[in-house]
Amino acid sequence: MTDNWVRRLNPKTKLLMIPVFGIATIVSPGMLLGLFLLLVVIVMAWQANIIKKFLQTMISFGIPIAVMLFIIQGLYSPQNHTYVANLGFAKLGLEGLMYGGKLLVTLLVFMGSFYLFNKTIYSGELAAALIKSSLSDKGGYLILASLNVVPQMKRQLQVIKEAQEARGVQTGGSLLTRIKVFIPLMGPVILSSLIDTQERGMALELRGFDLKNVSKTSYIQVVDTKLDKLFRIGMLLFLIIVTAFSIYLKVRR
Amino acid sequence: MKVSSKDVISVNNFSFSYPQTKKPAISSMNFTVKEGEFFCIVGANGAGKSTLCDSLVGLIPQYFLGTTKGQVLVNGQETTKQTVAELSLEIGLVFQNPFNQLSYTTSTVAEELAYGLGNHGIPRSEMLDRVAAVAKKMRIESLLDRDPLTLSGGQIQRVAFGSTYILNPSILVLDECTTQLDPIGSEEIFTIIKQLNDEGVTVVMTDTETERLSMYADRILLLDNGLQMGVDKPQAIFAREDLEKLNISTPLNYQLTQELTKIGILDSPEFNQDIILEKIKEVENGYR
Amino acid sequence: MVTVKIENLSYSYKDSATSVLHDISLSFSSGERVAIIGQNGTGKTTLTKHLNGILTPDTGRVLIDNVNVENKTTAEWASKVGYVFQNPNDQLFLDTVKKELVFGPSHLGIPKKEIQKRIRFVSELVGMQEELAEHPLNLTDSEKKFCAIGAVLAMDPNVVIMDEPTGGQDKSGKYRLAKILEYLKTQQKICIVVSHDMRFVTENFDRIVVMANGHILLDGAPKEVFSNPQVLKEAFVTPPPITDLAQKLGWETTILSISEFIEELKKRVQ
Amino acid sequence: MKRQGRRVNSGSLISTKVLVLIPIAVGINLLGGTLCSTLKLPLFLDMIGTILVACLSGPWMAGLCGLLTNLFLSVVANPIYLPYAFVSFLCGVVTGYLVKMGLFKSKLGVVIIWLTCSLVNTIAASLITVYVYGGASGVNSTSLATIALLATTKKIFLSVMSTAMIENLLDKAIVFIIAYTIINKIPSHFLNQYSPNLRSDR
Repeated sequence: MTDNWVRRLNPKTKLLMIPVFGIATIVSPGMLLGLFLLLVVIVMAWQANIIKKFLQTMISFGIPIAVMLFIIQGLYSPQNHTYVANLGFAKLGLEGLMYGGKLLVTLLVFMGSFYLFNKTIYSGELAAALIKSSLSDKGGYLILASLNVVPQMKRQLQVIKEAQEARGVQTGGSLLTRIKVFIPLMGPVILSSLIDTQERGMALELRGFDLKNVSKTSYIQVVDTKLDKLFRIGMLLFLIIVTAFSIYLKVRR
Repeated sequence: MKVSSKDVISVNNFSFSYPQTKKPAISSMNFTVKEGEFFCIVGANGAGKSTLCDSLVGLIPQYFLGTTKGQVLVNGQETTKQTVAELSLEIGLVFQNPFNQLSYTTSTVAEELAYGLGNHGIPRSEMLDRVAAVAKKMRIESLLDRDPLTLSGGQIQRVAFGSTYILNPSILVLDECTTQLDPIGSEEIFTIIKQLNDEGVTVVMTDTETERLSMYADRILLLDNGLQMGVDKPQAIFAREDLEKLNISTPLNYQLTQELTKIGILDSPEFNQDIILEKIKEVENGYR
Repeated sequence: MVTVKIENLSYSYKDSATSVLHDISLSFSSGERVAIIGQNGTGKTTLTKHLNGILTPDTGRVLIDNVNVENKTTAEWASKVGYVFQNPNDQLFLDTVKKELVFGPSHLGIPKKEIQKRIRFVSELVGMQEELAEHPLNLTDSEKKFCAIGAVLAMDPNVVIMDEPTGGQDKSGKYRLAKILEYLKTQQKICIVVSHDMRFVTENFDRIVVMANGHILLDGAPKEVFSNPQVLKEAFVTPPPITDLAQKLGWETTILSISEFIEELKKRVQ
Repeated sequence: MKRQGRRVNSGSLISTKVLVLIPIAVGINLLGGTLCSTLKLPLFLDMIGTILVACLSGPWMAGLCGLLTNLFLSVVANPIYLPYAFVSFLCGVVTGYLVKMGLFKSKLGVVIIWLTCSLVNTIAASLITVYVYGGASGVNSTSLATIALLATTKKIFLSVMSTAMIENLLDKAIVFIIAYTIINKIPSHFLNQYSPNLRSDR
């Protein structure tokens, strides 16, 4: 992981960015503000050195949705009154297109800031930040454990697949045989994970997980700079201004 | 002598049965463990070794539902008077499967070691010192930045062990913690355990493999079918005639000693390999 | 009669560039009991997984009765090559021991009567006749292992592979395992076992293969193998304690058991 | 002196025993999905873990399990799954309450849970597909079916919902069959450590 200012931002700051940017896009009239916020996210992704992956994900996410929105909203939206083109089997409506466009931008802003958050934080850091902000450490456990448990379960599934094949269970063939094989594969995964669960719970208790009246500490240091606090206040102010301005525009109209 | 006369664990007429089973998993356990002792629990599979270990650290009856009778005292306090977490500062448990000892919330060995300390609210500066010290003791300094889930069995067992030991318990309970390791890996773990014991840590250990236990144990508790068959010095335990029936293999050292006494090379049972070696050499040279 | 031939087998895992097995050639014939020993991570399990096509070699080939293993799927080999995995929890998925034992043979289309006969025999061989109605998860770890072994033996394969069957076994467990190995020998099967238990290995196997870093360092009868302390050290294998003691005494003959030790000692002092 | 074993931490909202179950259940959900793609099944089957939690530790934990499954999917696979976290949450809660009513004990009860769960899932998911994604969340067989229906009916919500309904009924049927089979295979000594309202005594 390379070090840069985007990565160094406190996880909470980046987490707040998702709802603030998203909601601002939704409440603002038209899609101009949304496009601007999208640009901000793109610049940040560039600064964080993840621009290539970021664009790839956005495109592979955005294009199918854009196509679907174009067809569904552009051609079949009940709001359509002004038609810009006639494709023969259906007419392309301006209202639907505008609605689809706004939706697409909103989605891209949400997903983009979510992706940025997701790729520029270190998972342990998030938990530490959550623990510090006195948000339940149990919540932190659930998020991190869910992330960490899966790769190991995948490895186990692979071993079980081999073990069942060695017992003569065919894993290929017709749809029915493939559905039937689901139980010999999932059964051992589920049952043996459940057995492990018992010991894991014990291990957590033994390591003081459930202690009350203790303010927990963390090995990972999370920096919450003045700049972070400034950013967060700034974002909230921004959201309030955008909302107020949008309401004003609507009322005036 | 490292063993003091103080009882750190005393088990008084303790029984436990899991829900909906008629037969108790362990019944009428009565024994004490002395401070600094290397205490071993030996028994066949299903004899109740793990149940007993879980009882010593308070998991039974606090975590497992079931019915208990009698009491277990650790450092004079009944185990039910404290939570498992509080108790773990005095008595730690290492499992057979190290993968189940991990927290699954960390991405480096260092964080994993520090996890328990964090739960106990130990300040970060002290945390760093203790992580470094334990890593050195467990010989995992070079692994501190690795992801625990990518380690080998022996390495991960040492991490699991370290994450228990870092809470500084004065008593360690080890439940078959070397069964999944190769001979070199389990040798390493045994060396570490022995070192901790020499430094004054009380060790309670179970294993199906009697070979090594016989060399290290101060005393052995013999279990069969949930019943306590006796507590004694290894020499006395492995000389018992009912071992065969109880499904316990006699360590090679003891078999050899018996044979050597039979043919008159040893006058009395001797278990130290170096002394046996010396004696045989003497006899050999005498005949040359 | 059955033969297994491994010819110049090399293998490396997809996600790593370093190879796990280097140019391995071995052959086994009917009635052989072979133990593969070596440190964790030297490729013992990887090698055995080639014998029923779970893994396919990068170069070289494996022949069973002169048929290339790659020609059939692992599931098709199951009737011929039985494989007992290290962790029985990976293998068992039915709700009674009996169902586990029946599963394999009924999959092979064996008549009901014959299956009943096999189950009776196998359950006694693995010591599970009392537990047939039990749920496998209610068994102890050691019993689960025997259940998994029974499930494989019920298919009556000619080659039986077991990965670490000795781990966590008590005395009676090891005794039962030894009985099973003996039975397989009388049936002229090939039995290949990966194990860390040196005492068990010396007592119950005709042949030992020592592996280190994906190579075969030694291959021969227990006596030959354990007479090479230098090579064993290289493979991080410790000989049985009694062998070690005899070597420390400077005896030239390789000692594998207490009775051999006493006999040799008597010879020397006479 | 004789006393019943008890949990000292019974005062806390979620006991550790239940807590450690959730990540495992999330893993089971995801594995179901992964396995479907490796076995090339045209299904999701990503609710088995949620049902398990619904049986072992109640509706709210099941909801949480569903929520986390989608959160995780959106982190590692595709952010598209994020809004549907609400659907998974709802399904978990609904299933949990129906299990609590004792419906998981009989086959007929399981059928009722299956139908209810499919219906809840269809409505909630369709609402999200229509209002968040404007009709389709990407190009796949379901979306194409939606468009085909749309071309004839001209009604967006109806089209989205009918395709979702068919898809859900099939997927959830298989999910519940598997979950029912597997839960009936879990030995009683394990279940005894959790909740009692699971299955008829066997």
